Amino acid sequence: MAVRTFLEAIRGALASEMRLDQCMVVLGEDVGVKGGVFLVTDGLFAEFGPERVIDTPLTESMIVGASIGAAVNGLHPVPEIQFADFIMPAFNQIVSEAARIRYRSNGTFGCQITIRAPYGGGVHGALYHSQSIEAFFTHVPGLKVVVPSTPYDAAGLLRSAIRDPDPVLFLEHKKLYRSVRGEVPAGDYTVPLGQAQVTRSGTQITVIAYGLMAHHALEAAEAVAADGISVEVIDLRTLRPLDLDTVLSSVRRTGKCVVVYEDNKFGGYGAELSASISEQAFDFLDGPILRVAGPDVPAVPYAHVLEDWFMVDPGAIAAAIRRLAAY
Amino acid sequence: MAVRTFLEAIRGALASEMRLDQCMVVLGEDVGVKGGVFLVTDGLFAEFGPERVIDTPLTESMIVGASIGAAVNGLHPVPEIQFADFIMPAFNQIVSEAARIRYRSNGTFGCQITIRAPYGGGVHGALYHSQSIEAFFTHVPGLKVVVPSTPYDAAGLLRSAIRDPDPVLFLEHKKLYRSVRGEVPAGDYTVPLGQAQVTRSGTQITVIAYGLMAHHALEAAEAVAADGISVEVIDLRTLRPLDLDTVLSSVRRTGKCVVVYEDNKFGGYGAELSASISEQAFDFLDGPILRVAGPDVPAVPYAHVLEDWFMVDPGAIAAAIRRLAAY
Amino acid sequence: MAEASIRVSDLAAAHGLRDEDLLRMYRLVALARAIDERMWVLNRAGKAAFVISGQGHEGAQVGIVSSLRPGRDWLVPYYRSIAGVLTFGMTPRDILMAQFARAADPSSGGRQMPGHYGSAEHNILTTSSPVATQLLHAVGIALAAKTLGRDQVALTELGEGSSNQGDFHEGLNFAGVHRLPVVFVVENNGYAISVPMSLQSPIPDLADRAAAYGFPGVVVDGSDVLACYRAGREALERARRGEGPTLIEAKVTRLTAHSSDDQQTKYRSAEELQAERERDPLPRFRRQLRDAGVLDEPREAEIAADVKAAVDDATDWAESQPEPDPATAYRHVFAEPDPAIGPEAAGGAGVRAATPAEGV
Amino acid sequence: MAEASIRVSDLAAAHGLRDEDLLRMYRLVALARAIDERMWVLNRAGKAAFVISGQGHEGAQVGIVSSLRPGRDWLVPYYRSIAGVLTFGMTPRDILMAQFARAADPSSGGRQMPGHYGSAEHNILTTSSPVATQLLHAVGIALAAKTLGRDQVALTELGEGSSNQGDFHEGLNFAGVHRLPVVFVVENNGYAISVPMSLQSPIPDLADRAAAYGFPGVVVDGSDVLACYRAGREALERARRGEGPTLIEAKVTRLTAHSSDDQQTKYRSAEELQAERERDPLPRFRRQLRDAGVLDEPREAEIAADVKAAVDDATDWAESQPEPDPATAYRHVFAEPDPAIGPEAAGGAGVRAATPAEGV
Ligand SMILES: Cc1ncc(C[n+]2csc(CCOP(=O)(O)OP(=O)(O)O)c2C)c(N)n1
Ligand SMILES: Cc1ncc(C[n+]2csc(CCOP(=O)(O)OP(=O)(O)O)c2C)c(N)n1
Ligand SMILES: [Mg+2]
Ligand SMILES: [Mg+2]
Repeated sequence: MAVRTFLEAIRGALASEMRLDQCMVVLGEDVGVKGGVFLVTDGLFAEFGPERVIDTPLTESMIVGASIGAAVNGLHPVPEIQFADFIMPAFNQIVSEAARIRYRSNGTFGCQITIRAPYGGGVHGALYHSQSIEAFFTHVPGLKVVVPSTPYDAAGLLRSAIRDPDPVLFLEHKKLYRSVRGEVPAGDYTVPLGQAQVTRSGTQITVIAYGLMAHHALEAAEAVAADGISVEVIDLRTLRPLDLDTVLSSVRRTGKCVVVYEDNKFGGYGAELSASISEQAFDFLDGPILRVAGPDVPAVPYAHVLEDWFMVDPGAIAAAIRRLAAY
Repeated sequence: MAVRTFLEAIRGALASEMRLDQCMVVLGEDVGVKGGVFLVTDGLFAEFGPERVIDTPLTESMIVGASIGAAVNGLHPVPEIQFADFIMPAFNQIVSEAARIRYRSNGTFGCQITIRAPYGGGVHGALYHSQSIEAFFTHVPGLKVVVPSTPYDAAGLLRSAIRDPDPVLFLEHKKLYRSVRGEVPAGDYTVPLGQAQVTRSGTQITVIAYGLMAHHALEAAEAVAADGISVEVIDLRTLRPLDLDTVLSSVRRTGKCVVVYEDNKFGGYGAELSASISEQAFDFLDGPILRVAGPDVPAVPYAHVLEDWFMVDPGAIAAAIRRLAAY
Repeated sequence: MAEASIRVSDLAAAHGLRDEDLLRMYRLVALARAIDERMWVLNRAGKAAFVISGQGHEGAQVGIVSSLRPGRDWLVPYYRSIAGVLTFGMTPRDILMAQFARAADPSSGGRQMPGHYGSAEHNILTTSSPVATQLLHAVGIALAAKTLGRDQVALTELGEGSSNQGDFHEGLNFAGVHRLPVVFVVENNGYAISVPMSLQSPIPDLADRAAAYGFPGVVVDGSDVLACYRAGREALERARRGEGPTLIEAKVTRLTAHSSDDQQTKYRSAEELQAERERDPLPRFRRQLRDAGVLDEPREAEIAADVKAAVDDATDWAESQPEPDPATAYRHVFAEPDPAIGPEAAGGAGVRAATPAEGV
Repeated sequence: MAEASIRVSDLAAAHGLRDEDLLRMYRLVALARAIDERMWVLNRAGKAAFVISGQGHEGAQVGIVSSLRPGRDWLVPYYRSIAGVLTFGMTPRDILMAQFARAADPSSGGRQMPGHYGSAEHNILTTSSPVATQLLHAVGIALAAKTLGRDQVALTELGEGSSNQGDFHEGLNFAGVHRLPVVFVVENNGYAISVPMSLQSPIPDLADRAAAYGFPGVVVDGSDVLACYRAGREALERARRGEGPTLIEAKVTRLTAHSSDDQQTKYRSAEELQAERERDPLPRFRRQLRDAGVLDEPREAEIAADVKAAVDDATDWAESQPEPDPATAYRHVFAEPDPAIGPEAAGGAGVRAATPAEGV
């Protein structure tokens, strides 16, 4: 197995999928000749040409809206939103249209599109190039939301997403693109949607995370292991549908739980996790479900000192674990 | 004090505020000659003329975007989104712009607008005329979100919202417009933003709700009182900033809590309530925080039988209360 | 009407049609009108909670959609497209089932408000309420057709008010860049609910906006069915020749209130409403066909009877159909496992979504 | 330069200006260029993580914005508007403070990426990243001016790629309906990052889109500062006369990569890049002023020295300024209580937001 960066794994899966599936097209701003602003789609244009790798005008609503129509008529579009922050102009098309076509037509129409969007902070991107956007979309019935954290999962989940008959939002943390490497099989493997993974076993506290935070959670778990605290870490991988079974069975064992997310705390995705756990595992809880999340200011400020202030880091997670362990 | 419908109270507050504040303008689709599709703005055009009551083209992004600019240059715009469901095209302007102008300019610019939007189901409006949209916006730092449930609060909160120097989303449940009446003082009173109200005192279980559900919660509380269950009901009135003090002090007394919302359950506003309570009142809890909320399908279907299936009713709330009481 | 099939009047010949084609178009206009009127009757009788009408728009829709090829092209309608969807294959029963929100309603199984038509069987895309979104879907359908090398055109309809939405600009621009086989039909009835054209647009003819996207814009009198037919045919042929999109603006009249929730006398004068009646496409088409010798009194009566029977049948049948079962309300949020493939289908691995046009 | 104030060359006279005005414009173009080049130097030196440039756009911005009245009109800029905001009152220190993300950066206090300028003091609206949103803010500013009877014009700048966004259509349409005092300036540099005009628009001149909204569209050569000056002045005067909006398309060149994160050689040939250098407004303006006898070598050297001193000063000063204090990062999510009014202010009752232009 070859060692690949997170970015290379995604690029490889896009390419292999396009080879398999003649109906798959990639479209978005700068995805063609330039290969995307992060070079995720680099090489696709050369291999598949301008009909299947489309440099679109700067119009997110069109990118998604046309993808919906194209999907209805037989293509499998994989639109890229250049930064997740810029998905907002397409909100109506995603929420009112893509997510509802199947339900509103009583199952007679579907919409097989996978919207890729780089998200997340810690990359000096400031207010509009750092956002976590999952909370807006995980609330929407009819959408699937995937957030991989390893190269292996990224490629495997992306294939599943592209093949899924329903709209999937596929979020790629920008900071992972080049900083994370891992083994990626050459073959056409998939990782199923909707399955969380226990990435570290432990007995005293469950830490639930995804994306960049899945790495921070592991680091924090290592840090507190020195203090004799045994932490189980769950990487959700798919946020919707949520694999609540894996979550609950862990929390029922450990009795304590920390939910980690990078997004603003209030109303973030972790709120749902916490609410679901307390609803369904209350009797097993030996302490409050803590949330470690971003502060409630509009996204990440630019200046280094402010960015550091904003970002959840392993230290903050470790502190919460220690606090909860002492509970 | 005169008895007014919910709708009349809002209309009255708009009119009285326009008389007081020469800078206030109302704009939106059909708000002028027609007086709005629900007649909330009826009469304003006749009194204040086309410069202050503006029938706009059918363009929600423009309605909000131009309101932002107009606010920066001295107007106090009160845009109407005809149905909350149709706020999605304006999502970018609300979330990326209105909510952030102050933060991103380090406090040197502000944006005094109040976006009114009729929301909610049970009115035979189907998928696109029934939605609850608060979860999308309560997650956004920089926005205030208000959901009144009585004529008195509606008028008082609307005045506070319009006078607030920051953007406020003011959600009016369509079903309350004509079905709820109450006393409304003639004078220029306000109800402050950010304060919940205990609308019923009780000792055993706290039920937290807002909008139409605040009424259903009271009904459910009455119903279970017959069984000797003493329920405290909190009407949040403002969802953001959340009056967590009132919530926590009640739950710390009762030890049990039911959170009610009409929106889809997964990732809805009540998830944050539940998460905040379990974080900050865990030691006081004698049972799981239950949520009674809409099913996770894309909004309310049209056929009566399906609509009834979707909507949370007092019976469902009472059932949850009984279940929790027996816990 | 078998004997009509061989008749070719001058009027028909001038359009490359047979009389039978003209009569079919006439029947569709009359049928759409009759269904529409029936919906209002049901509304007043308390049997239909909500009606949204196509009265005044039928001529434009029938005229333009007549050149769309069933089973091949796509129609992406809006809520006034009753005549359009009838022309493209939906039946009076289909329309009435949507009106009564019955389980077997092919548009949505009673899930959507009436007026939100769709039929996978007929390549009529499911309609939503937020306006103008569908325009981008039509563009995407056309993109797929081009990419997959399929001989298909997408035709979409929307109101003039809706054409002010950003999606209009983004969609026409992209279609223009790639010269996609798509036809945009703006049915301009002068109002967006109560807001008149003067407050909606600074220019009188929205067709002029096509110039901003490098393709032709055509204004056509929507009360003139055959003028609409010509405009539609030309636009569709252009698209099929690979020459790209056309924007058709059909000037129509809205003969009813915006919907059953609206009171249009509040914002339109009695004189205006009276004058608008003159622009009704139905009597005009009838006169035209009579003058051309295509329609005579017996034939007209025959069609009227036929239409009435169809509407009666549709009403009775739809009303008698069962309501949706609440137990099904959880279904179709996501694709359901295809029993032929097995339960993994829902998980997503290895599944290809069946799309209605896959056979084309 | 006091003595220049009385000189009026033919070139100046032809524009109703004095030589001093021309020299001020020249200095602004040169200053913007010098600041811009400094930012790239800082970037290469590892002192500036991100640079987004206005090189090639300066002539259009200085030319057009010169007729905007400080303290009265509004400028609604975008990320390439360095020359524009300098022309409208911001200083080199302001620009460099944004570049270094310092606490005293008037644009955002170091919260935003460099290039997101704003100044409440100068009626320069705070810039965000999502493109084209600001166009609607300019429309709203103009609406307020009209409603409040204020003699103000709003001028906004955006890229040609951004003009394909839906907000463009919605904004121009509304401005056209109400003939608002707003000027839209599309700076067309031929690329949206890597996407060339041929894939962005089916028509070559975006100014032609103004016709869709009933007001004039003007194409102007953005490398010709005085042509831009004339176009800007005319549009602003039109707006002040109550005749409504104008769309100006300035054909400019992007002399740098899109930003410091971009490698433009990947999508632009060496020949193309070489040819574009010919369209640099700075040497062209310099030649023009020399030919007109407005600029001589000593004066040019004086301005060059003056510009260099200003850029050095701004760089040193900004670099030496303190970084933002993380303790302030929670501030300004909402308005803060005005100590003069008391703490209830935050609650909202009875408070009026102070807006920058309230005194106008
Ligand atoms: C995005 C959005 N905003 C508002 C509405 C509410 N609405 C429904 S129809 C309509 C007017 C549409 O006018 P027009 O496009 O001219 O079509 P017409 O009804 O006149 O045929 C409005 C405002 C909507 N459906 N979608
Ligand atoms: C809504 C949105 N989508 C994407 C981006 C990322 N982006 C920043 S600048 C840019 C290209 C802009 O091109 P153009 O409008 O021509 O301006 P130019 O940079 O050429 O001056 C893109 C795609 C963005 N800022 N906002
Ligand atoms: Mg209309
Ligand atoms: Mg450009």
